[in-house]
Amino acid sequence: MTPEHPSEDEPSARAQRLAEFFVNTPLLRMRIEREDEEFELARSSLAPVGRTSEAAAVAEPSAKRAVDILRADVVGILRFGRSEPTLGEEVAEERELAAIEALGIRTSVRARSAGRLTAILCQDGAAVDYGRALFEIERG
Amino acid sequence: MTPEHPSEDEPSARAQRLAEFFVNTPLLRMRIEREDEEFELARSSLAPVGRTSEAAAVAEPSAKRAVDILRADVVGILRFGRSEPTLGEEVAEERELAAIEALGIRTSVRARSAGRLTAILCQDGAAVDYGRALFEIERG
Amino acid sequence: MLRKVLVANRGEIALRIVRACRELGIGSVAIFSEADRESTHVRVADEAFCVGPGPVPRSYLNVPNIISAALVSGCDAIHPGYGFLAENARFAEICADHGLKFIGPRPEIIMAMGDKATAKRVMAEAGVATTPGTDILATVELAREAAESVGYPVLLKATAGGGGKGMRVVERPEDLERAFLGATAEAEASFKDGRVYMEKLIRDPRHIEVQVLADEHGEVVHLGERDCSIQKPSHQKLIEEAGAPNLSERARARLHEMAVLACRHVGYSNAGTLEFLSSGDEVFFMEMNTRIQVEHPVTEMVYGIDLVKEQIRIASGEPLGYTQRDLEPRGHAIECRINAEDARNNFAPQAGKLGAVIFPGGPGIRIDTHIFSGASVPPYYDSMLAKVIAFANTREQAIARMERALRETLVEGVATTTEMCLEVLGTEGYRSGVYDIGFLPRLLAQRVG
Amino acid sequence: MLRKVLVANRGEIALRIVRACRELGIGSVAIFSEADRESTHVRVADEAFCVGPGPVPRSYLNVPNIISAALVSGCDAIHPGYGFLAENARFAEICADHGLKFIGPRPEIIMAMGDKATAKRVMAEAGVATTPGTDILATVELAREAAESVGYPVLLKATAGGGGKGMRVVERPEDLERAFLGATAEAEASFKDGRVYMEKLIRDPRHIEVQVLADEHGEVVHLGERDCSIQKPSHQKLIEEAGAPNLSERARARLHEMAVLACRHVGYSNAGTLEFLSSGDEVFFMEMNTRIQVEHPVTEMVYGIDLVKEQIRIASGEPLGYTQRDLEPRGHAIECRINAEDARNNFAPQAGKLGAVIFPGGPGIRIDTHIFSGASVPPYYDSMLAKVIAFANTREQAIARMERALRETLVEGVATTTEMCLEVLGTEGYRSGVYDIGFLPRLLAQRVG
Repeated sequence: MTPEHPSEDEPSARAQRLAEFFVNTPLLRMRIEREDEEFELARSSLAPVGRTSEAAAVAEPSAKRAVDILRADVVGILRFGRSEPTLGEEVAEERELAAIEALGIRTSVRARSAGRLTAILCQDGAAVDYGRALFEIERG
Repeated sequence: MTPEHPSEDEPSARAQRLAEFFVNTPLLRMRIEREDEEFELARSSLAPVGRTSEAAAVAEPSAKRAVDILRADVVGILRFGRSEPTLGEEVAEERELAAIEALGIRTSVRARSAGRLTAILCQDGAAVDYGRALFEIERG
Repeated sequence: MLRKVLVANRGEIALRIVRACRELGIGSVAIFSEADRESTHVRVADEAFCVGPGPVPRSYLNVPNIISAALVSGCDAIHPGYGFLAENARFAEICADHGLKFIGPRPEIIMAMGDKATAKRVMAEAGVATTPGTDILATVELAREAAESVGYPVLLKATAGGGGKGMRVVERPEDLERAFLGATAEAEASFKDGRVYMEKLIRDPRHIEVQVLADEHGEVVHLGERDCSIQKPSHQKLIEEAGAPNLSERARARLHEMAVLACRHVGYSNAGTLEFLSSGDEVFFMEMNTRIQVEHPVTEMVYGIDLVKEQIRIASGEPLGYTQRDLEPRGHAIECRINAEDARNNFAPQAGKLGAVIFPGGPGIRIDTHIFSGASVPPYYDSMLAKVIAFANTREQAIARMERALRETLVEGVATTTEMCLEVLGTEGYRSGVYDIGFLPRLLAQRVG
Repeated sequence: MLRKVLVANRGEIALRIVRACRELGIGSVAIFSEADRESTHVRVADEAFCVGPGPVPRSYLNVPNIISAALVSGCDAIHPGYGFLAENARFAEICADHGLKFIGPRPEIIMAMGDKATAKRVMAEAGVATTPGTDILATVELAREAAESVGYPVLLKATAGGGGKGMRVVERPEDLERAFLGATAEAEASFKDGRVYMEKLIRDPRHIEVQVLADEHGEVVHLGERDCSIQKPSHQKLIEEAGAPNLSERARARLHEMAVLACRHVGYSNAGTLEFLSSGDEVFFMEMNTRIQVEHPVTEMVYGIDLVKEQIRIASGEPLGYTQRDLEPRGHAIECRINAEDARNNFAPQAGKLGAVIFPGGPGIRIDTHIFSGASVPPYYDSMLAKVIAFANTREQAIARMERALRETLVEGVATTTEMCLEVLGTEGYRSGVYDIGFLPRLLAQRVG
């Protein structure tokens, strides 16, 4: 190998670009094969379990926009109400978006402020644990 | 704690200065106690064994000056000759500075070039292993 | 057999239980606090539910979230481990109310053994030797009469007690009143239950405990004794071993016999431990722990029995399938607790992010730990990071093995008890096997003096 | 007893030997190459000497530097481990010339057993069953005659051979000449010794080996057998167990008896292993390894004997101190080799810097490894990173335990054989214990097909 400055076309530079791309994906492993080279990127399986990528995805915009993340504060089964929340709809403060059923008790999940429902991060009937992100509301 | 910018007098700034000082010492552990605070710094015991700090100490100047490090290339007992090397003395190329005795065989340690003996890193009679730095010569 | 077990604990014991489930082909559900998201028990379990933030009352004692996690994940049982909810009779009842098998004895036994005075009375009825002493003492006057009959020195203890809280040693009659009032007030403050009772003080006793297993069909076996006398001044165990050294065969046989007798008497089921104080050849029942103990591995090593698997099998309704005659101890085992504690500073607990973590291995070494290089040690929990267990054919070999294992152990980022354990193992007292619960406090006092 | 041992090896076996020294209270001196400066055996030994750069011939085979390190550090013995200089009779002689005890059998025995044809002849003299076959075959004509008398299919093998080099299967007479010339040329190229001999080909054999210990006073014991039939297509072992499943008591007894017989016959001392091929109830001696084996831990687990300590004790001149009657196996042990190899790519060795490394623990799990989080895997050496050993009362429980242990194992940064081991453990063939040395190659062929 000749010790030159790495150009944009060199494998190391390409690997770096790929790595930068890869860390921003939710993928655990990515493998690219071309005629003369191979790249394999893998995320450490020691990364925090569960909602890491989701948490990162929803946490970032809140810095720029005025966003509320509604999280589960009990462990149970999530139930949407009769009026199922719709992505993009305007919600009033205190609007009940869903409820969590646990041990026969129903805990409401309510909008903390009026705004637009910009993400639904959960499914009707799913088991949710403490701190699980459920809805994202951009405050109006 | 009040979230201010750390000034020079704050513990964190002092800790940083201490840490910078500490990494350049050969110490494994350093503990400083004053009236109102304590600092303890410890080197990872996973750092490479043996000649790390010595290697770092002798490797650095070689970048700036024209320095030869003479190393042991056999395992054995180091013996200075009749004319013991003296720190600061001028040495000729091929001058024998010491020898390593191993299995009854004597392997010379010779200056690779003429210059000034700027460091003696070994002791007469010491057991030396492969790669151990013995002498530093600043080429004249 | 049970199908799926929720593990209502954290750290090494949660991992221990998940491992037992795996080996039995049973599903496992971990719970975790937000501070434990990256912990090994979470990584290794089949499923994991966050049940609350770091502080214990909001997560590992959050009964509604724990029960709900068990139900929504389809568990049919809960293993409580040790600490947290393990000896909470009410929790065991709540499990039953929700159709969840609590892996432990029946709630009424947990309750009876949880109250020290009751436990002692029940054991005395069963013919187990207990420390001479009294029931609850309502007044200083009654305490004074009792002390005269028991004989000084005496020990005042809180009936709801634990960890030395509400406990006072009384050497002379003139100190009794102050001690009684102090113990009562401390017990009231610590447990919201100021009731105290009295016991004869056994000087320089050894702490010896007997492991039992009982199935739900009346079969009871013991798995020998452990010596847990190497305790910190706070009475927390630091080093345990099986069997107990320098114990006469007569005392040993009597301990084993009493433990089995007691379990039969109370209709005990699942794993349990009877703790005794021993002095010379005399043994006195102290308390019964109705759960798996931290130090259970030393017994597992010498008996070749997996106690946590046995707990699950028993809770599944299976018979033990063996009798006392089938059990034979082999070799000697020692456990050292590697705690995140500063032994130079009164064992102050440490928290923070760990650097390099390397555990020993090789023949006869077992490691039970949830930590790893770069792991976090949250400030909320018990400071135990790992248990290093050494097994060998003889006690002498086990000590040599433990010493070499501890010397290999590397846990960076927090102060640990590794060096303290090595110091104990190196003493003539420990090596000779002649030590009592005052051994470590005296060793520490010498160092300071 | 020896006072101080130089460990002429690296990796897990060097660490294993340092551990044994520690437990015996003997000093230990590690050697290392520049590529291994941060390795665990260096960190853990009492002293450590760099003996050369990374490549094996310049460091771990650098006899002058190794001997010199032993002498300047005041060692009185050298333990060679396995591989490198372990079966080099000349090295054993050089040790003796410098007053260093070589921990292994006498040089002439290493020499005799190192030549496969000689070894076979010696064993046949001792009454050990050997594969029908021949001595060195000088010409194709002699080979043809031999093949007619042995009966096709036959195997041509290099007398200096190893790792399948210089080996040819000959199914039919018309293939003999080409195979003979090929084997000779390959043996010449690989070992600078083109001599070949012939054996009857045993179809689908199992690889079963017997562990022996012999002191320097004539006492010989066996420590049962190991089944090492789970081998990569290169004939390198991947999974081993003790004892061998589905072996008739008659065949087992015969194996043990022959091993002891052979050792007595040759005046063997120290630890050794006799490798046999087994087919049905027939067993045939294959070769003897005059050193500790990689897979020795499974034997240690079931016999409760520390083989490396025994090696050192024997080399110190101590008598064994027990006889065959004192040895009784208990339970079942399995070893899985965690190699830095890409099992999807013909087990191509991997090198590089490791990321997170977490090994399993808990009951019945033993880990022998030199790696840790962030360690380097140099490109120069054997690819084995760790041995995971599972012990339990029954084979079924040991398999379940191994499966859960491997599922917990995390080695980031290189491809490893962990998944491959899990795949083998999950097969009906492995679980039933009915497998032979073709098992893994067939499994791999199926996956590709």
